[in-house]
Amino acid sequence: MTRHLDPGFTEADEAFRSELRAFIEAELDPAVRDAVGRGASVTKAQHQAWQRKLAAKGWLAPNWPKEYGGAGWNSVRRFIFDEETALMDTPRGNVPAIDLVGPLICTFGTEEQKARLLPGILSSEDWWCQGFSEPGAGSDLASLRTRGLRDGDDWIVTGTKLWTSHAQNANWMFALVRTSEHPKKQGGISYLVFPMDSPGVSVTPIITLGGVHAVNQVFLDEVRVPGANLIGAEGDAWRMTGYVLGLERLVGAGIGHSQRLLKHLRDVLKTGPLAEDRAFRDRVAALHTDVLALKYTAHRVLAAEMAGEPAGTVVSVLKLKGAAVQQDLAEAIMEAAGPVAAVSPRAEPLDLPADEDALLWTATTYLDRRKLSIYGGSSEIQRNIIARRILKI
Amino acid sequence: MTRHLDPGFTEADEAFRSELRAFIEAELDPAVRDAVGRGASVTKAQHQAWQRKLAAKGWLAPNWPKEYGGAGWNSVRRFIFDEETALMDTPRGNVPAIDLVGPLICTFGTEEQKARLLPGILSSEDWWCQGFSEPGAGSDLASLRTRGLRDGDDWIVTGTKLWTSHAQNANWMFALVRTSEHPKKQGGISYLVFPMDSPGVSVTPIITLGGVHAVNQVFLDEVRVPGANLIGAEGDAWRMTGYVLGLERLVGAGIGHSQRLLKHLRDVLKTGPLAEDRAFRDRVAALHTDVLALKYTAHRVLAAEMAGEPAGTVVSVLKLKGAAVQQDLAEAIMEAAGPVAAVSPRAEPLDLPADEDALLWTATTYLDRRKLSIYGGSSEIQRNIIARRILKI
Amino acid sequence: MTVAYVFSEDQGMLADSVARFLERDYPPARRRAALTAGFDEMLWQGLANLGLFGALFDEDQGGFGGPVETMALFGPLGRHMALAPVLECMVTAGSILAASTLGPDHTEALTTGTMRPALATLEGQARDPWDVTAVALPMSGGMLSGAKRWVQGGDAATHFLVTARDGGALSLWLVAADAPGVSVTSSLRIDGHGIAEVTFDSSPGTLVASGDEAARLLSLGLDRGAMAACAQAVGEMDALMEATPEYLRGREQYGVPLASFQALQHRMADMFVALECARSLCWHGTLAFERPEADRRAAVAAALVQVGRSARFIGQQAVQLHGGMGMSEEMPVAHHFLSLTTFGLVRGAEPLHLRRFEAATDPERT
Amino acid sequence: MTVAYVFSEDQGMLADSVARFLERDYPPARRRAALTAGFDEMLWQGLANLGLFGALFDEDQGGFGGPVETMALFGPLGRHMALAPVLECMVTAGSILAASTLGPDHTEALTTGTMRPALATLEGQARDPWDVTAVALPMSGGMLSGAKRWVQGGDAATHFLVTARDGGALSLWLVAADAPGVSVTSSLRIDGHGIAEVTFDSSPGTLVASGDEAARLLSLGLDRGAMAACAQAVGEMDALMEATPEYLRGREQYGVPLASFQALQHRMADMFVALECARSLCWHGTLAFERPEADRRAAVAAALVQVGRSARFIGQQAVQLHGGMGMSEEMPVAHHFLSLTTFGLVRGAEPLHLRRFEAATDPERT
Repeated sequence: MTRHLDPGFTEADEAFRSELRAFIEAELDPAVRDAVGRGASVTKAQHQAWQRKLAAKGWLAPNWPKEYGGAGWNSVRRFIFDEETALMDTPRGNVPAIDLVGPLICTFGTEEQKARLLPGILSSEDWWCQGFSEPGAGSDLASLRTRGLRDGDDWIVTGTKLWTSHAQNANWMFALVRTSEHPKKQGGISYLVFPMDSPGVSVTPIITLGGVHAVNQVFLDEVRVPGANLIGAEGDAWRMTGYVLGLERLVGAGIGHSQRLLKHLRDVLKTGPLAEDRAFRDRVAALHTDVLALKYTAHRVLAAEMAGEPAGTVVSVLKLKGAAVQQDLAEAIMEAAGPVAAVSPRAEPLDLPADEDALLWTATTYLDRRKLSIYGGSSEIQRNIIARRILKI
Repeated sequence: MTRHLDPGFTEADEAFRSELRAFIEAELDPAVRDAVGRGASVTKAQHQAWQRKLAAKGWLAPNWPKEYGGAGWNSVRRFIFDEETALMDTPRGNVPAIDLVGPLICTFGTEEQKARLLPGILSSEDWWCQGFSEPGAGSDLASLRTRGLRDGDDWIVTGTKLWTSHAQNANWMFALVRTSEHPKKQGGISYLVFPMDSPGVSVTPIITLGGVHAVNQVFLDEVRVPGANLIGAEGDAWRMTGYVLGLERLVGAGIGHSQRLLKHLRDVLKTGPLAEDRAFRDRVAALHTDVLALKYTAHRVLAAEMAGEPAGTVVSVLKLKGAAVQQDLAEAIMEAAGPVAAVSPRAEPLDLPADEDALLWTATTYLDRRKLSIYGGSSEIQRNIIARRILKI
Repeated sequence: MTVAYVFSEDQGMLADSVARFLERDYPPARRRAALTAGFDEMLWQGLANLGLFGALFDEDQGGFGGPVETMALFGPLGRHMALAPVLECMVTAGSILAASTLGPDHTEALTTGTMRPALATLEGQARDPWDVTAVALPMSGGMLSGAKRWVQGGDAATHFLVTARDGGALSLWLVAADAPGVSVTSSLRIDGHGIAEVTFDSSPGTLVASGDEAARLLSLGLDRGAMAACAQAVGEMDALMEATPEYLRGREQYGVPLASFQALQHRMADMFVALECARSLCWHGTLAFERPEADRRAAVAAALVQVGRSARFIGQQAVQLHGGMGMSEEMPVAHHFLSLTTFGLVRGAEPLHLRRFEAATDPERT
Repeated sequence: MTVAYVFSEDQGMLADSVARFLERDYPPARRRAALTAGFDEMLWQGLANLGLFGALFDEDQGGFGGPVETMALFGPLGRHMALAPVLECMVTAGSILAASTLGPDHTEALTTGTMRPALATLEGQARDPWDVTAVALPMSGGMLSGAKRWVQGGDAATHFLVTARDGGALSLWLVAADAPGVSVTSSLRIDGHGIAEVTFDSSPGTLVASGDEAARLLSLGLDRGAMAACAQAVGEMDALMEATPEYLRGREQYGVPLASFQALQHRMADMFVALECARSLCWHGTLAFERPEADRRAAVAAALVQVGRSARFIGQQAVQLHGGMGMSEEMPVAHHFLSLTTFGLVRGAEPLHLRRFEAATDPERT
């Protein structure tokens, strides 16, 4: 036995890691892997193809119980899965379906909803988008304005959703909707799901920094949603969201993504003109220690969880530090790439040697990573949370 | 003419600079200069000796009008004086007397007060301390609690002053005292001056980081102050303070001090083991550009002032950036010094070579400079001021 | 002290005329269309018609301006993000040509905008424009062969100013873009400006300068271009420094304006400090063209360090403080962030400038 | 996954007993008196009486603990800033001696605290303890001559562990402090701990190890000492992370508690992030003593980088957030700031650790 396990990890954990790596190596289309690695776009069909491979293995839904077709993993397996899939450049698939609406339905849905909605996710036929953010309600979900009015058994939903990823490809949406007035702003919000071809739904693309079309604005104009499409209890969405985001609390750290970026940075350094630059190498080493600090902080949280202790404030540390580390890494990669990074990967191509061609997307990655400190609870919100706990006020 | 003037500066300005440098070179005791340069302590007697030399030249009081024995300089001359005296390691003398109470009396004092109080400052016989800060009132002078009650023509003053520099050596104090209740918290505050040997005055030393005794706590227990010792109008101290601190607005930037620290850093680098360390040299070069940014921002303010325009928000920029740059420089010097910096300059001496002996005070300087972002309007206060002006709220 | 660090009335009017033109005739929609199309002939002609190109050149070179006028003009060009190769063709390459002995032959064409030279100097993996090694070699009779990379503004260039080495000595050559053997592959930068790779195959060139004179001209052109880029970046930062507080005043979270959160206020204060420091060293570098070359090199390098840092910080924080909205291409903030990011990539990373600064700084006096 | 990153019940009790002892028998006033006096014999005896020194040594070396116990103990030692050379004599030098072939002869004296060896390795301008060049040379028959500098804990040492080079090979020697030709000049560090310069003039020494074995032992001792120092610094940061919010809750400005200012809240959040990152890599380094040496070296270097950064940031910000009060020697915050500043100076600056980290990191896998 020459390999040394990280503290807390068992031989069985590591065997799973090896199996997973071998599976990806064997099954994932190298062209797709390459595109993900460069930061280039991946089509819906490519996402679906990979999802079907995972589904066949029983690994598509890490957070679902086994009885509904999920992997039935504990936190450690889920952590390893997230880490290795990121490290090995697998496409992320239909995250809203797999990591959010799926677990929601598994936990809070009726039997009829489970039977009706889960199979389409597992077969990759259904593609979901998530209607959380709204214009004027960024990190502050409680100030949500999309309204659902009762009409017999149905709901009539009107409002606007912003930053909706996958909407251009999705056939289903699950949306946070204010279904009743409530003294507490978090109250009165419900989960409704509906097909994207429902009358009244329209999608406008939002092009983000670097020319990426990944998010959209979705207008809901008196969309009729049957009562059977209310997930969980009416007005209970706030609590349910807390539960389902809790399943994801280590994902925000992006451990695997940071390690992947670090590997990229070290590769660029090795072949580029900065290979012997002492100052830049110091910077790379410092970023490497940042990645380790992040990784072992996550391991501490995992170990505490497995011992039945609450993860607590450290989850916010992971989100905050995880965003900063990925952003710093992406910036260092772009700087190491040099002038080629300034060239648009979407314009007429220059005739570049292969090693430079591989760096064309580095600025796009840098620009894209800025969202990490904004989306999913901004860094300012994370600092508020940490301060509240430390200050006990 | 091969020397190139900085934009805006005239040949006459530069001639003054040369004269000043030659004067310091010729007149200042080299032992004192050396002590200031190392960051070691200077005695009151040494301060006085230098003050007397400056006074003989008519240069002791840069901010006083000529008719009262001041230098009568414009902002540019004052700037050059501050810059060169810092660069050449002159002792700072009795700053509260020369830069604060002197200008206050010159501007707001009665003829009797001018005749009675100014000569002692210029002769260096009188040594003043300044009673501004109090326990519980740091950057927030308006919440001052020291109270003066009328008793016939006199005031009876009770309270506690904190962080009072020079108090252990001073024979006079000028204090901010709340002399009447006022709806606005800044109102009702007056300037009273009194001898330190007045009954009811007692001084307790405060030892600060690194074992320095430069500040004190001063207890005022029913100190009787004659009415003739009220400077300016009763309740008008807030406005007067604004005026007198306005005279000093470029001093907070510490341009000369930053340049002096930079020179020290470059000297340490040159002879030390980091001389060929690319990363450390990059850091020194970056700090050098910081010093230039600070210096030319100050020149911009000076040029605007000379053109009759208000300096505005940039003064807060200078205070904020000036503190950070000096702190960063002091930190880099300490790190360049290495293990010798960890040795207390106050303990039994090790037998060190001269070049290392000169580095014994580098940690003390680093520790001491932390106060720059706290005293005289903390960096947080400066950010508040800047934000208010930018946001116009 | 005399007046300093302010634009004269004439310089202010010049800047205003450009700002007014771009506000009126260059709406965001038109700029967006140009973002994928490359060189915008109409915009170029509009700028030429304003007569502003003359302000980029010294009086003894047929112009009516110089470095300070260039600084005055590039503020509004940055603020409105005009997609035209004024910086690369008119300032960097233009100032080299105008200051050379060939200058008088070309000033008319330069100041009217009919001639657009681009500097072609980087080769292979090099990131330092002085690193001209082996590729382009003048053959007998002024024929050039070799490849030049990352030619900024090269897509729209009528001429190339090419660095070469003949044995040890640096030389500078003027080659027409339509000369035999010249092949241009054009593309766009992420900020929408043009870029090209150019190869020369026994292309005829005219010698502009060689040896010390070539080095003097190259240094001048690079420094003039660098300071124009700094002024442009300061203009972009000025725009962000206005847009961000305005956005925060107008948006609410938890029932109060975002502008009322102290943590965001302090971030903006730090942005303001970064901006003012950049402006100070932008002035310092711009005014250094009247000083000895070592002083000027130090001042330009210091400006590139400080403007680069400020650009990165202010760009990133403007996006952050705009929340999700800062990511959308609909918002000017996203475009300014792209431009400011490109500034760092095209001008070179901080260590390059730190080392130039160190080399140029007299070690005895700050 | 199995249990990890928590102290066992026994380890926790050990830490508690030290904390209780220091709280009861080591009031700030007594510490202040020792600040100028040097070695505190009574405190040393008190710690020895607790029997904690045995917890610093592995079981096969006559102790009952190891790296994790050391981490558990140095938390409270840091929090209460005990002025005793436990780290330098018992961990750094002690672990070398105990792991050597001479170990069995000395474990009794070490674990009872009657023997206090100090590592004497730095020479001349060197800052890297591996940089043992020429000064100390073993003469025939084990006689040493030369000078060693910055000997931490050297003021109170009963013995010195001296590095030397005989030709190319590194060797380690044990020399009694009262041996002939040994001359000790003692002083104090700014944090009150002792430091000395030691010269040897034909002083008789006992060979501890030479060649690879000497290198193995030196590496072990330095790494054990480094991790104890990290644990101590984390203990100090824990103290600051409690004191600072408490101070801000209790003080008012403009009529509201300082704790209500968002900018200060966010600063504390950043301090908390820095502290937790330091704690994570402190665990990582401490647990790495069970791994191959290259892994351990990388983990220790990473810990020194992160703890050094966090110590600087948290120390500076704790002083800043305490306003003027953080400057006063009356306040524990000022002393912790001194200790954390000394950490950086004694352990070496960040670049040194970054380069060791780089050298130890397998380039193929993170």
